[in-house]
Amino acid sequence: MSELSWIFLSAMVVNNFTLALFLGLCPFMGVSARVETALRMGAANIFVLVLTSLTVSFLNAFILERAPYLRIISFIVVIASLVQIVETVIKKVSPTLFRELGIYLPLITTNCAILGLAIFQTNRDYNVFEGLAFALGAGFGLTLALVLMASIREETELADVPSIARGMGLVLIIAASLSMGFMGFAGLLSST
Amino acid sequence: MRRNSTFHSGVHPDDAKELTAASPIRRLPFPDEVVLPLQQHTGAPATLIVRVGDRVERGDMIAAAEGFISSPVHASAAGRVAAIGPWPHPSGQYQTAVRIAVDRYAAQTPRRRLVPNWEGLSPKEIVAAVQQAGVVGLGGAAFPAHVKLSPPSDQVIDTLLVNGCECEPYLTSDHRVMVEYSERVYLGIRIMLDCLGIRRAIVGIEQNKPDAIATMTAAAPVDLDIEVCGLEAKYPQGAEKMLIKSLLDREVPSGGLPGKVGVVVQNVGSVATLAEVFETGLPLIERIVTVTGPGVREPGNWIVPVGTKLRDLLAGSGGLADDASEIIFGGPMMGVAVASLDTPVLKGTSGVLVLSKGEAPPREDYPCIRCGRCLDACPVFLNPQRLGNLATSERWPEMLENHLMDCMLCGCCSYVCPSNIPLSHLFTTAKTAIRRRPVA
Amino acid sequence: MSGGNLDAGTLDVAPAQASSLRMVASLGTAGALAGLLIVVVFTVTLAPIEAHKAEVLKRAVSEVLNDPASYETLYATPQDVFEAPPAGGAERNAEKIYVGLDAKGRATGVGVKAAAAGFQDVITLIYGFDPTTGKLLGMKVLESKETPGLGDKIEKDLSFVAQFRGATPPLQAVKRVTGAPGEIDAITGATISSRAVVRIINESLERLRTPIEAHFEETSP
Amino acid sequence: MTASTRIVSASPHIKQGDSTPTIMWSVVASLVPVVASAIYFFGPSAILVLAASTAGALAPESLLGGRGARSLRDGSAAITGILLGLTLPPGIPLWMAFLGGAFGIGFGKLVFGGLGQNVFNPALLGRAFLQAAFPVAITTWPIRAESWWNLRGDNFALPLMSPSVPEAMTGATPLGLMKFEQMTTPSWDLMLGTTGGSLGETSGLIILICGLYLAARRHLDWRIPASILGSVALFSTLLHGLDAARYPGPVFMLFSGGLMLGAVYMATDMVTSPVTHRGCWIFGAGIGFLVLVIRLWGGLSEGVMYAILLMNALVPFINRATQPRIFGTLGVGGES
Amino acid sequence: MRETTQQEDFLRGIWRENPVLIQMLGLCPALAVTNNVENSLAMGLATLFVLCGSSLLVSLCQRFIPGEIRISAYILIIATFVTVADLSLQALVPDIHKALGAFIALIVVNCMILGRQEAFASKRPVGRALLDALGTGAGFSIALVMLGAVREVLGSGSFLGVSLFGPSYEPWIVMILPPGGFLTLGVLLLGLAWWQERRPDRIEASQRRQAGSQEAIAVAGIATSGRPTPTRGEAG
Amino acid sequence: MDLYAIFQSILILSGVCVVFGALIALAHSRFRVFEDPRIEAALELLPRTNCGACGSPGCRPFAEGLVQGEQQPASCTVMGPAEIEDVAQLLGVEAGEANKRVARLLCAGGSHVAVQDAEYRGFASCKAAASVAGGGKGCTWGCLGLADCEVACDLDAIHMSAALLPIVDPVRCTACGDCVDACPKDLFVIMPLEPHLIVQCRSELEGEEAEGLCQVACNGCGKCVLDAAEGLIDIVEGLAVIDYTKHGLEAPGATKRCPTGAIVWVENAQLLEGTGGSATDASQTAE
Ligand SMILES: Cc1cc2nc3c(=O)[nH]c(=O)nc-3n(C[C@H](O)[C@H](O)[C@H](O)COP(=O)(O)O)c2cc1C
Ligand SMILES: Cc1cc2nc3c(=O)[nH]c(=O)nc-3n(C[C@H](O)[C@H](O)[C@H](O)COP(=O)(O)O)c2cc1C
Ligand SMILES: Cc1cc2nc3c(=O)[nH]c(=O)nc-3n(C[C@H](O)[C@H](O)[C@H](O)COP(=O)(O)O)c2cc1C
Ligand SMILES: Cc1cc2nc3c(=O)[nH]c(=O)nc-3n(C[C@H](O)[C@H](O)[C@H](O)CO)c2cc1C
Ligand code: SF4
Ligand code: SF4
Ligand code: SF4
Ligand code: SF4
Ligand code: FES
Repeated sequence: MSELSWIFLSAMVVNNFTLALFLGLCPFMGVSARVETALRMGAANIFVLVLTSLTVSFLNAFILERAPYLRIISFIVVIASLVQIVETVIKKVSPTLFRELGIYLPLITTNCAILGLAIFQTNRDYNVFEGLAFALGAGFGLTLALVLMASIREETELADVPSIARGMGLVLIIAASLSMGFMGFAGLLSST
Repeated sequence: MRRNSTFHSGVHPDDAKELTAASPIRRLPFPDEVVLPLQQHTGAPATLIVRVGDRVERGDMIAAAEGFISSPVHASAAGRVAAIGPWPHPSGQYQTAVRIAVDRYAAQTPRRRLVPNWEGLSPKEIVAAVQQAGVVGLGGAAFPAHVKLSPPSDQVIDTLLVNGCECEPYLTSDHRVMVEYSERVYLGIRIMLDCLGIRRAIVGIEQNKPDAIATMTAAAPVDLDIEVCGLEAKYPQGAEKMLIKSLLDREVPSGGLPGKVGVVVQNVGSVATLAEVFETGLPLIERIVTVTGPGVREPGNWIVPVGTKLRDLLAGSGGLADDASEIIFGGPMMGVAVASLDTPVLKGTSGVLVLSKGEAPPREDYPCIRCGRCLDACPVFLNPQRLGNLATSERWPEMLENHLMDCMLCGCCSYVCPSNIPLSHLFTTAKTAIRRRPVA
Repeated sequence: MSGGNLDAGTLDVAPAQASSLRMVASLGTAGALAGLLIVVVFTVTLAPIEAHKAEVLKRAVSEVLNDPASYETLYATPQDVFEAPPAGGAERNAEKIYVGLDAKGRATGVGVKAAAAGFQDVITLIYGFDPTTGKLLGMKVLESKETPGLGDKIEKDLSFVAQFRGATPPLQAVKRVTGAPGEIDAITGATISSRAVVRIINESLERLRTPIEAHFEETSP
Repeated sequence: MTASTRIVSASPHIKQGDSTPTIMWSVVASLVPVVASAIYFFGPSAILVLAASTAGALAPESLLGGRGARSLRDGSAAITGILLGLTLPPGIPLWMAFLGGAFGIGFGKLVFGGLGQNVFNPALLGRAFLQAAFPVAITTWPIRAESWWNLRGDNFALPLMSPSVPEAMTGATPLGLMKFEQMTTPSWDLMLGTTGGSLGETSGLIILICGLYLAARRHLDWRIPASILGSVALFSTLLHGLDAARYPGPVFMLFSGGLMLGAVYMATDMVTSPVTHRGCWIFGAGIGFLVLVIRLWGGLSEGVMYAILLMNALVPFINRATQPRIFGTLGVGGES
Repeated sequence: MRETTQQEDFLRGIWRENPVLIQMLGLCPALAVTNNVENSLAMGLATLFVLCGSSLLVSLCQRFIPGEIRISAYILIIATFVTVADLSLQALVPDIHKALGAFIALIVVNCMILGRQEAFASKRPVGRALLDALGTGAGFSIALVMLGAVREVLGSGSFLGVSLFGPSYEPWIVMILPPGGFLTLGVLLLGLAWWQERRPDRIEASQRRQAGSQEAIAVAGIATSGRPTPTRGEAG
Repeated sequence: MDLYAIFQSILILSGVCVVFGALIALAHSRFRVFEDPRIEAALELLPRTNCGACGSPGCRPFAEGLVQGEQQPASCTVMGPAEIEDVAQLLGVEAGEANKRVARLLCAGGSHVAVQDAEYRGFASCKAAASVAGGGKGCTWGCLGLADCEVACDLDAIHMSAALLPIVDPVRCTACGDCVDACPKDLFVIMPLEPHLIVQCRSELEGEEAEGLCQVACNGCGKCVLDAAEGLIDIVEGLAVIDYTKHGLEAPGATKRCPTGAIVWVENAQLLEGTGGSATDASQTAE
């Protein structure tokens, strides 16, 4: 149990996927202009991460046992296909949601966070539950980072930001600051 | 009965009333010309009924009300209509006005009673008479008084609040009215209660006017349910929503009018004028104006004809001091600066304040430091900080989402802002822009 | 900004929808080809990769076991030690251990891999343990993400690493050495990482000490 | 009166006295006793470090701040520099102190557009940068010096070069002792400041008094220190009750480390704290909670800086979530 | 679509549409592995290899791939090359492979690669696609090496492992930690923006504008409140 | 080489691919949403400034309009002829006819000719100034010169002259109308670029009153009415008003006897040529 919570917290704050491991930066930069969208993107990410974790557990246990060299390719193909299916369904079911996340829905597939999760989970030999804790931690961590970034960006939109810093320069510096802030969590639950 | 004797938030500016608080109300000589804009009240402007060259007597109607929410304009002096055309208006825009060359030799008295005697009139007839007499609120908004006297049938009014707060610094016209004409105020209250068919009235007076509280308490008629209440001296105690909160602990719903909570609010000056109109039989053609501030030589409270030009009013007050820098119609918190000395006094002009250079030094502005003082000061609990930010980048729709329309432009936020950000001015600007081009 | 170039540039106006069969077939074919390519590369690279891995392991084992002549890989669970991966329920808990053998084939010590959370992330290390003397033979960090300049001293600070040779478990990381057995002087500025190393070894030994000692008594009377 | 001398301006035409520079400078003034105690305890090193960090803060502000010299006149950069200096250990090389100030102002303030627009506390961002860049130098604490005149470390290390501090000269802070060696420090030492630590954290009582003065002048929102100190006191009392051996009591928690300075001077930076009252309570409680989490379960012995920075990041969100209830919407509930 | 010259196809990716510095694509590897020059270079080359390989193949096979499964097919192709690169690096330079860790595998999901397939390779002849891939890959590598150089010099005091300042240099550890990655790229972008703003034509334009407004303010004698340039709704 | 391994890996991968290919195919056939790809393609070619000058709320709706045949490519005022042709070709439609329109300013009373009653002190924006005693300018209808229009113009087509009047660059102006919305004094009108008469004044004052506040005011003397074709110009509330429905009758002659130069014949840029007022010089120095 405490192992699970460590995995969860570690993935969420100590080794936050976005701010410490540099996974999933493209959507982090692209979809963090509005809190609304950031929340939705975060939710979508949590969903896909959990889906991925389950899929990977399954693939590792039943199919890739014999052919570990096929991991990368199988993971990505399966995840990409799953997301594409989900995407097609969403497009039909909720065109608004689809429009909101627009181009980034397919990008979740090609998001490092997803494949990164698959690979880390495999390398660390997580079982299904550990994998789930990991996926949830990673997902909530991503969402946290996205939402923080989005709320700060909305704030700076009203600020008198010097012209050279408008756009991604400022975003990256905010990310650096956030990342420094998250360093405060280093060593959490492992210092005794 | 009263749980609150004040409201939350607000500010405590120095009231600076000592300049004129003890000056009795006096009359100024008639000016050579009066200028009467057709728009002197909230609502539809009046329609012209005279032509250039016409001769008018004091009290003659020169523009008729245009519908129910409107009010006529009367000649405030006998003379000849010299011109009709655009003229500087306190709003800052030129507006159509009737210029009357005052007849030097005419007896400036009416020949007949123009307003009927109130006794024996039905509420409906009182309302009609009040409208015909052109009575509007003298507390600031210049809302036609007869409209408040005929509440819609679905509203049950139980209390008349008489607003004697005069919370704006410097101004003392209401104060003097209460001290000098308390009987007239009570007559006005009596007429209004009669018209509204209720019995209860509360007079709210800020505690910085103890003599007014004393006189009003002493003069209160015993046959009516009247209470005189001292209120904390705090700006904007006199704003009607705040007054209702303080006196009755009722909150006027956002976007609603006092009628929604069973209250009619009238300024003491309006009440006294109502009485005066019925007493003298003359429509509203004169008003009491406080001329004050470090920029005038002889501050005082004057009775002048409506339409007196600023130039004449200042001349009557000893002229401008050498270091006079800014002339304001109204008080320092909500009053509007005027540029032209030809601007006439309107029915709703309660005072003219002239600031000197020392009093209004140029101040440096700084970026908002998010100190939150404006939030603490705002009597209606808006977030002026955010609104201000949105206003500078002209994001009107978001301002509406942030309740811009609840802002009453009281100026408390600007008053406290250490960074000197003109918040309430930005909100005025935003409201104007939105009114001109409604956003979705 | 990002993704600007990714807009579905569908200039080729509306291709008639491909038949499902064709989609499945082309994906299947592509998959088969990809599989073929990968397996070929895999087979080619297998040997060097394996050799490298073995080399790394061998170096690590010889470092923590004082250069044994050879070593054999066994599988330990908290209950027992096996020659081959145990089947059934015990499988998941089995850990690989490396028994160092001297030239005569006698066991000189056992190398154990262990991992747990450090300051930043998981620290993986291997330590050598001599069941006969009950002392450690050495410790080497295999993988860690500790802060460069601070936490990474647990692998780079040789005097820290040297302390493990001959230390008697259970260990204790202290800031001021008093001379008690099992004391490890924690690195200043990396106290947490030092303690993590100590904790990892202690916990691992706690789990495996009994079966390992039992196994040693059996094999080397 | 000619046209050119008459002005027209928007209402209100009168203003309350306080202006942004007067607020800032009075905060600077209130820091004098704190700085004095730092100098008393740490000698010439304190003066040097404070001067270097302040110079570091002023340099980019005057070079890049724009708007003429106004950004210097408003006093905010001076506060940043002094406060940064107060969070640094006395023996830190001057070039690092300077760099921290420059980083804090440059990347914590100017990129956001200068005064009032920043999201993170510039002084703490500068310190966070130093801590991440030079973790050893910034956690090297001097033991008591022989005479007041001695430097407390290698202040004069060459730029970009490491300080050389003899091992014998370094000690530990009360928090470090508590966390890594389970040793507590007597409460009076903590309150009076006779312990090791960074320049401004050694005398909780003086800081508290200065804070009361500022709160009385309404230059800081008392809700923030109150909720920080309150939540730390509350949680640490609870935990201390649960396991007194593991969790130190509230007095130790309140007066050790940078908590006082952080709660009184840094969390209260109006620019980087919420504007609403409810927001301030949440913000403060969040800081208190995070401080305890980091101190008790985290890898570092002190967490005030990180707690404040992390809550700074949440401020836009808090502001949005705690909009006041609009007058006349009684019963309708708050605005989200 | 506007036609481009061959030279443009190649050069575009290196500078004008540099994937990292301008388009902000493929940021994860660009920040994660650039704590020294060696890793940056290895990552850049590995990516270049994958990009060229897959562009080639995609461009060759574009006619056979039905639109609906286009993405899956591209990913399959990319993943194949990545696996090849992964295995080869592991066999040839195991130390670097270890340093790059999972990020070799993560080349698969480098948005830049898929982006090039979608936007370019799938619509162009082989030669063109290859040129574009080379340019983009080179641009990517250059950006990575730039980042890696800054971070290694400041963070370790060395370049390609060669110590620059001697042993008493105090490394800025933050530069090789995650915040350093964000920071370096951020500063790089600020510098780029500054440089672009200083280009003569822009200076003139902005001066002209400013002169106008400033004069307006000066002449009217307006004492207060400069206003910020309004941001219209969707900044960023 | 291990044949078994090869076989196995091919099997696994092609199996995975087939299964998911089938799933995708299924999803597509069940859930597909049709969207005309030409919309996306046309949008690609549009400038995406979302200026709204075409009458659509933005470029995407314009693209949809194009595809549905409700819009003509030339309605976009931002694209050049070549680009318009591209769009027309893509969609296989006529380019349509562009009708260049620009914003014109109805005030020439810069700070050099108009009287300022009082100094405005406050937020530097015309909208804000307009609410404070009309900005302190003598003429209540005139331009306040605080550049709201300049800020509003996304296309950088406006800059303020030294006399604090906005100068519109007719080349850059796309007639988007942002400046019309921005000006609190309603001084901008959008009209065709073709040469014509403009009365650069909105003051309703007459005679000396008007001229007292601004040297280039229209004082309502009526001379232009006589000089122009019958019925083209009329004096309404002290102001000459041109009936633009009679465009054909316009001629430069009408400006000949105007005593203040309030009426001008404009051929291209306004305030640069034949204004009669010295705004000419001002704008040239600002160029
Ligand atoms: C901020 C603010 C302050 C006000 N202060 C006063 C005041 O001091 N005295 C007053 O009679 N009316 C004041 N008013 C106007 C009242 O809200 C209300 O309109 C008036 O009392 C109604 O009376 P009337 O119609 O007779 O003018 C104020 C309004 C606002 C918005
Ligand atoms: C940026 C940074 C990185 C750190 N990395 C480590 C680390 O890798 N391992 C570790 O044990 N402590 C690390 N620390 C923790 C501190 O150095 C901590 O104060 C130290 O472990 C306390 O030990 P001391 O009392 O021996 O100095 C780090 C601190 C900072 C600020
Ligand atoms: C306001 C303030 C905030 C501080 N915040 C931190 C912090 O978040 N982390 C930290 O390590 N030190 C911080 N310090 C300095 C610490 O007090 C010092 O590091 C701590 O007492 C000793 O911890 P260490 O031995 O682990 O470095 C701060 C100092 C002040 C004055
Ligand atoms: C009560 C108070 C506390 C302040 N605390 C800080 C601080 O901790 N750090 C800082 O950089 N500036 C501080 N300032 C100064 C100023 O707000 C700061 O420079 C802004 O963050 C810059 O935009 C403080 C100002 C006040 C009034
Ligand atoms: S002006 Fe509006 S926002 Fe400001 S305090 Fe008054 S009501 Fe609140
Ligand atoms: S009072 Fe002024 S400085 Fe303070 S938050 Fe409000 S707008 Fe900002
Ligand atoms: S804002 Fe006015 S000047 Fe600028 S392009 Fe639009 S219409 Fe033309
Ligand atoms: S034309 Fe209108 S918006 Fe432009 S400067 Fe003049 S008054 Fe301002
Ligand atoms: S490279 Fe794009 S998400 Fe990581």
